[in-house]
Amino acid sequence: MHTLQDPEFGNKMVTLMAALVLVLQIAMVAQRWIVTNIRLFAAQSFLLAAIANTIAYYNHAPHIYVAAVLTLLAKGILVPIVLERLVARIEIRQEIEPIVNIPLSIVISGGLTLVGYVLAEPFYRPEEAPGAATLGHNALAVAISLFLIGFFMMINRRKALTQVLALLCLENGLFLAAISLTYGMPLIVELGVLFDVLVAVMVLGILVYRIRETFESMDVSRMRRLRG
Amino acid sequence: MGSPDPFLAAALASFLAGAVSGLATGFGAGLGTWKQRPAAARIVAFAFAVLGSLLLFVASCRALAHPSSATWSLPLVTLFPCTVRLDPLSAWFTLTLALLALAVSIYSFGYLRPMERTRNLGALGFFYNSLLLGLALVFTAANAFFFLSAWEVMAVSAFCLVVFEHEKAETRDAALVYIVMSHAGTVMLLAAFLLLAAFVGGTDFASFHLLASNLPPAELGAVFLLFFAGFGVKAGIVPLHVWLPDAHPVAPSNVSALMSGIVIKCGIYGMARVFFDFYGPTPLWTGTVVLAVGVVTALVGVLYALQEHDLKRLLAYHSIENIGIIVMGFGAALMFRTLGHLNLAAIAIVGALYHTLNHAIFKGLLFLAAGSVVQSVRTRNMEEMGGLIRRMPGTAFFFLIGAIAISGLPPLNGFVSEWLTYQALLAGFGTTQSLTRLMFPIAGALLALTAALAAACFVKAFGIPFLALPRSEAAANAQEAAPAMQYAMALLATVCVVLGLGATWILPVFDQITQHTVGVAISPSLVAHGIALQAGTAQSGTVSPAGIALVFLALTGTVAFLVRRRLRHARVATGPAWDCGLPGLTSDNEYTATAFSKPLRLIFSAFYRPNREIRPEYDVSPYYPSAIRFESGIEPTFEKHFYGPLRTWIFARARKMRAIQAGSIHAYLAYIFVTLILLLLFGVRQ
Amino acid sequence: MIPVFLTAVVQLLLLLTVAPLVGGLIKTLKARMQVRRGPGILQPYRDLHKLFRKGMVLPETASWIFSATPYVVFSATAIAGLMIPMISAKAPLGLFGGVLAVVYLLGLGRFFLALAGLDTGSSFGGLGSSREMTIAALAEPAMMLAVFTVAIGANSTSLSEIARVATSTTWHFLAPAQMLAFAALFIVLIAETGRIPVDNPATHLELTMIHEAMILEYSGPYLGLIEWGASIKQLLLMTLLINAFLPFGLRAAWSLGGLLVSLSYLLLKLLVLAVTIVLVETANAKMRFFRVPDLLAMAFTLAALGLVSTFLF
Amino acid sequence: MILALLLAVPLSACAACAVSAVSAVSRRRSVLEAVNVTAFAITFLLALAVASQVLRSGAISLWNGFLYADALSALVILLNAAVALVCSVYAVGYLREDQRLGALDGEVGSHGAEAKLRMYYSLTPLLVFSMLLVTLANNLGVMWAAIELTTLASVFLVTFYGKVTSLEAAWKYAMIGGVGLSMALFGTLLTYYAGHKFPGSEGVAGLNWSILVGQAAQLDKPSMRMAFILVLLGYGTKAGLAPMHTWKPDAYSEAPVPSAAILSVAVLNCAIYGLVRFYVLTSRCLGAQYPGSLLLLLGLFSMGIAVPFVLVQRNFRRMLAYSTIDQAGMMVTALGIGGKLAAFALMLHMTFHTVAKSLLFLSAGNIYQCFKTDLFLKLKGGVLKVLPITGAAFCLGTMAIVGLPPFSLFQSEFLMIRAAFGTAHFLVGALFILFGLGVFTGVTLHVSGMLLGTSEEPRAAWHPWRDTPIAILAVILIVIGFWLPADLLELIRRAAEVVSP
Repeated sequence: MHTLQDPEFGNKMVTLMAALVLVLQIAMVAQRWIVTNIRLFAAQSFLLAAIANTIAYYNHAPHIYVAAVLTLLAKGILVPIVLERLVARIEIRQEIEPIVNIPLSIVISGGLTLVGYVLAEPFYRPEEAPGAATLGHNALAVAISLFLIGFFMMINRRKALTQVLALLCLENGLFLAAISLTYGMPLIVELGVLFDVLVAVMVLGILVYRIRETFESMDVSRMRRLRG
Repeated sequence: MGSPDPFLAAALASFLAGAVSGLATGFGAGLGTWKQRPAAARIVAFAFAVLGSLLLFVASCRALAHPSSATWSLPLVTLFPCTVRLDPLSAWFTLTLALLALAVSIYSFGYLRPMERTRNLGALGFFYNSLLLGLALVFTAANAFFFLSAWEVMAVSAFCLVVFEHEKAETRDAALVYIVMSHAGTVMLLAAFLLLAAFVGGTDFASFHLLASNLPPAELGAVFLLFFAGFGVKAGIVPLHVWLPDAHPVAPSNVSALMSGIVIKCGIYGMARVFFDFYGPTPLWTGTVVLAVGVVTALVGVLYALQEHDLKRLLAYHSIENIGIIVMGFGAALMFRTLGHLNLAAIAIVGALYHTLNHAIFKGLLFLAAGSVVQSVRTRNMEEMGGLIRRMPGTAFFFLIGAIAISGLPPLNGFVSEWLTYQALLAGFGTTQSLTRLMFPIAGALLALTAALAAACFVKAFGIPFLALPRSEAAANAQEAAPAMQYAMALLATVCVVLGLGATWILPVFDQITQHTVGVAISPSLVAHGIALQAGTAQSGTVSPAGIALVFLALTGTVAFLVRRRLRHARVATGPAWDCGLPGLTSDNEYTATAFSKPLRLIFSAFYRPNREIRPEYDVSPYYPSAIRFESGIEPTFEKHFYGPLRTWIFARARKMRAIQAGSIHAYLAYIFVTLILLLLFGVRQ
Repeated sequence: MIPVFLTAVVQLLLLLTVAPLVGGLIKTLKARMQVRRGPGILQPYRDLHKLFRKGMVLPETASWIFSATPYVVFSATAIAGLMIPMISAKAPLGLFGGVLAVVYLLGLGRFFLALAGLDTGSSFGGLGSSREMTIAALAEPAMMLAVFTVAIGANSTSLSEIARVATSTTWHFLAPAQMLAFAALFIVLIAETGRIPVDNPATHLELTMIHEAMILEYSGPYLGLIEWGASIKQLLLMTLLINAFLPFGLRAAWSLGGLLVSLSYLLLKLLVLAVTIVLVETANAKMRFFRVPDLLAMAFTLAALGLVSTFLF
Repeated sequence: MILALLLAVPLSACAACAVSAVSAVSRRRSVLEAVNVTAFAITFLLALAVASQVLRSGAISLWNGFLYADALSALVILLNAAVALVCSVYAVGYLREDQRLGALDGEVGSHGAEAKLRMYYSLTPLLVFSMLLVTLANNLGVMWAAIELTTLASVFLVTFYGKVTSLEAAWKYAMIGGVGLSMALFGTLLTYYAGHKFPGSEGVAGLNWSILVGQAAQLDKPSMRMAFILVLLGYGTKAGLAPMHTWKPDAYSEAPVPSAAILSVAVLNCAIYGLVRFYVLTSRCLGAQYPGSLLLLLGLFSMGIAVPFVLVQRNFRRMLAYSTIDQAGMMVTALGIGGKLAAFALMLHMTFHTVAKSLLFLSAGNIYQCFKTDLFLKLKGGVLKVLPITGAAFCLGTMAIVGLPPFSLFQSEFLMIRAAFGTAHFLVGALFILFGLGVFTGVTLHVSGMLLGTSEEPRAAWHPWRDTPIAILAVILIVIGFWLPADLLELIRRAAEVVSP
């Protein structure tokens, strides 16, 4: 039982899960089917919630539980459902064709992970008390990588919906950074952020729907009327 | 902080009132009321202009009589001081402005009458008055911010006046080139002033006095060149002159007179202010550059004028020439001051400034006369005029006076200022042992060439439109200009004569200016025996326009008397011209302007690159052309080889740049992504 | 010591009387050199006399400019003549103007003459004016540069001063600068006075004439005035040339005694110069109009060399 | 208390208009219009009150520092409230004209005209509310949320006409805005991390600007470095700094003109406001050099990028957008130059730009509705003849925006360049001037082509709803060129002191 109390163990757990999150992200880069993508995203959100819980448990920061639960509900359940509905509604069948082909995309994602570690490096100060900082260092690297890879996915996706999805992954990166660096932001801010994310998803959903209606396709790379 | 000069204040107020009234009447016309009494706009606005000019005249005379450098600030802008100062240099230019503005405003009463039902003269009155206001403030502003504000007010209202007849595409294009180049000049000035301010610490002109020479060499050169170029654009020095011959002619003629007479003088004022007030002795190269630019400007201007057959364009090109002569004076003065010959510097400055006034007067006169011609013949092309001396004797006479003056022929004012410049250049040879001394006589010789070419050009400009037989229907029944217009021209013509004959009595005015700038009062050594000008010392040469005029009248009188007496017994008949016995002289026999300038076109063909094209048109047989089109022109070197390519290059680049915004959201996101990663990598880890 | 007014009158009379003489002299010498008898030295006087006795015809196309021109030309030239030292280094109207004034007064006359040429409306007049102004414009810089070379030597533009310096220093005309300037000024003289090879005063062939073309429409006294003016111009330019460069026998001030001596000196020198001109005229054919610029360019170069040579010597 | 009111008024207006669907009476257009105009009028008055209170008694705060208004916020609030009021008045005339022309029954995704009007009249107050929240929120996180809210509220204003192009514009706006804001969020988060270890900074207060600024010196340096870059790019996207500017021309040229005006002026002010707040933190933590150079980089780049697009622009509303990018670049450059003078110039410029640019957009709207096109090719000039007042106003606005005296922006730019040279930023000053010249050239060419010349259109009549705001703005523009109310000037000075005391 005492192993569960050992922060070292928790640290390992968090790092492991963070790594898993990263893997999931890269898997999304590699994945061709939208629906699968959405599910991967859901899984990623679950893992994030888990990370949040672990940190809350080990650092006795109760308010992170709230954040965790909210994330679970919002990103893990609500958003995926909405998105799948949307997919069903505007029956997308064909698979994603990214702009950069998949092997190269994966390589690039690897490179971005590296960048993430490079950027997180100055935050690693072992001389300070272990805990947040060290924990932060590792998770922060992952978070930055998530952020960058998400960004890259947005550039790399042609379909409006997949761009939305990529944006959400990017937000996940932020969430990871938040909880791992600072045990989450102040609750009010958390709420605001979550609310914004939800609204954003709805707004974008509506836009996607209308784009679909208007253009008979969701291929945003075809929207090139406004120039100069 | 001195007390405001009441007359100056009143003058400014009057211009302001004129502008406001113009605005009111203009809006009235714009909104449809006032249509029934259109004369109101014209009379009110220009009455204020006349009043303002008179007040300004008084103010400048007082300032020249009792010089003071007291500044007083207008409560105009909250954030900045708007200080005004009427020191002798400013006063000299406001005097110029006042004289010209007075005549032109009087002229406008007659000139605008025909167009008062078809055009919104309220707007014209507004911009006209704001132009005068801007000019007055440019000449009197005493700190950088206010100067630049006034400068732009002047430039923009000039633009609005030039573009007044904006239905014509020609007008619009000319005005656009003007405003863009003018603004380019302004930003150069802005940079120069602020650089100077950064080193000196203040923006007051008083705080700049003679301090600009303390800048480190690089900055000194940069600031000097920025000032020279910035003011040069406005003054129209080559190669920054290209806007001038397009913009001046397309404006209404009264505006053209102001533009060529005084607006370009803002550049001259700026140069005088900067070169001799802000800067102390400068490196020799500065003077050399200015002198060389002056020579080139004068020559290029007159050479283009010679091939111009559009009367107003021709005059515009002559403005460039005269600006060149003035700038030569400045260049020589800069060099003399550096070499330590302050008297010579003073003479050169006096020559240049005197020529500034003279040119304003006779160029204004010429433009006004040209305006009345154009108004009654409805074309600017000389080839369609001719014989006007009979239909419009007054205008012809005044134009002749102007032509003699601008050709620098004695005894009128143009001769005086050119004589002073000659003397300065001539004496310059002795100022140094280095090779640079050769510049002075060469410059003098080229000045002589310029003057001679100008004379040739004005033989054409007077002879072709006014003499011999009318070349077109319109010319045949042209109407003499309205009285108001003739009064204005008479006024300016009189001033030409006075400035010529009375030069010796006017020169002392410059003492204060030279005292303030180069530190010597020159006029005592410029006047010999009261009636003669002398160049510095008693031996160095004298001239007396008044004396010449006197003897000339006496001699002519006697000769005329004798000849008349002879002719009383003899028979004087008028008959058809003999013309080597060829009967039936018609206007087709006459020498055209093109023909007149042909020899010089051929002699200077290396410069003109004349192009000619003969295109026969056949209808039936290839042996008998039904018509032959002949085209001949000269190549606009600067436009074709510099400005044109520059423009095309810039716009081509800009079009290429549009590819950045090609509509692909992925590209847009990629920009941000790359920026992010680069900034993070280079920004965070340092 | 004689008052300025008197000297002015004297010099004016001299100008009026000597000028036609020089013209006649050149004509006759030329004729002799071409083995003709020639009209005789006094012919110009006879011409003037006749012209002033005759009536005249004014072309109906002409305006008042046409009638004003003769007076302007005559007076302007005469005044210019009063500004050059003729028989005394002290020019009567020296105060009223120096060499610049002389040049510009001649310019004034030319200006009106050209206008008169255009005024008649005949194509010959226009042709004449155009060519006259062109040549004058090209001659001007050369003339100025030559004059500058002299003036710089004297450090003055007042002809009296120049002459005074010239007389005070002996043999100074042997200086290369002076010689080159002299050559330049001589060419200018040829061009300005409308002599072969630039212009042919004797011809009325429209292709070649310049000066004559402008005054084609004049007759009677007006023609007389213009011709007289022209000969005065020729005289004063020649006098300028010789007194600026070879000021032998030029008295510093006016005095009755010196008057005759210096007058004879003047006439002598004029004779020499006239002979030179005649030689040039007979040795050369008239140039094509568009060759004239080459000649004047040469004059300009000579004058410039003169200036440069002031460095060397 | 007044701060709460300030937020409450537009929010309630939004709610009122949103729910007005249910009640048949309030469906009527006039009701919506009335609600909006009155709401914004009250907002403006409240803003005035806030400003005066700040002037009298320094910074005020509410709900233990959750809402916080110092001079800077007060200034921005005042400007934005004014813009909102003017635009709401103009919108009445504009939308009525649209309805008359049948522009509202769009082809695609068509709601009826009523639905569209209701959408407009309920989203605009929401937008204004979020902008006020941005400037009132003391907590940087809340400020972020509010800025995100401005985006969300304005997306559907961009798709207002439901045209294909407007949809495209909206998508780009949403996507780029979303990315930008997530960067900003990351930055905010790092800022929190940089300060969260201090006592008393636990919980909400940990992100309160007023607290952070006090202990800025001890903030964690590496994280502040990274944070500033992220925030700069994030809020820079909102402000439309190059290379994040790409959404701007699209959005501005597609949104209905009043909203475009609000986006281009008020939202820009908010973004600059955000940047200023973070700049203060960062410069106190890392010294002014680091954030300054970054700001100069982006600012000059934005000014430079605007030049070619203005030069060869074909559409006058897009031209205005690029001019806004140019102006944003100027303000950021001024911020980057640093020092009292530059800060003062920045605040002045913000004020002046607010007036000039809204005038330009509104009169551009008139021209657009009269000539039914926004392409230079299609309208071949003659605006001055057809719409004398609007044309004159547009001319004034143009002169002001390109920085011609005697108009006010010349004064602020003069100060900026002076500050640049005074702090030995010679290259910066030179480029500033050069780009200014480029923009001047382009704008002058296009605008004079538009205004001058002749047109066969008949002279348009006077539309009180649309022309009065324009006339008022024109008068204000001319007046502030010469005279600023002492209080406003004082407010601007104080705001500048917030940046560099």
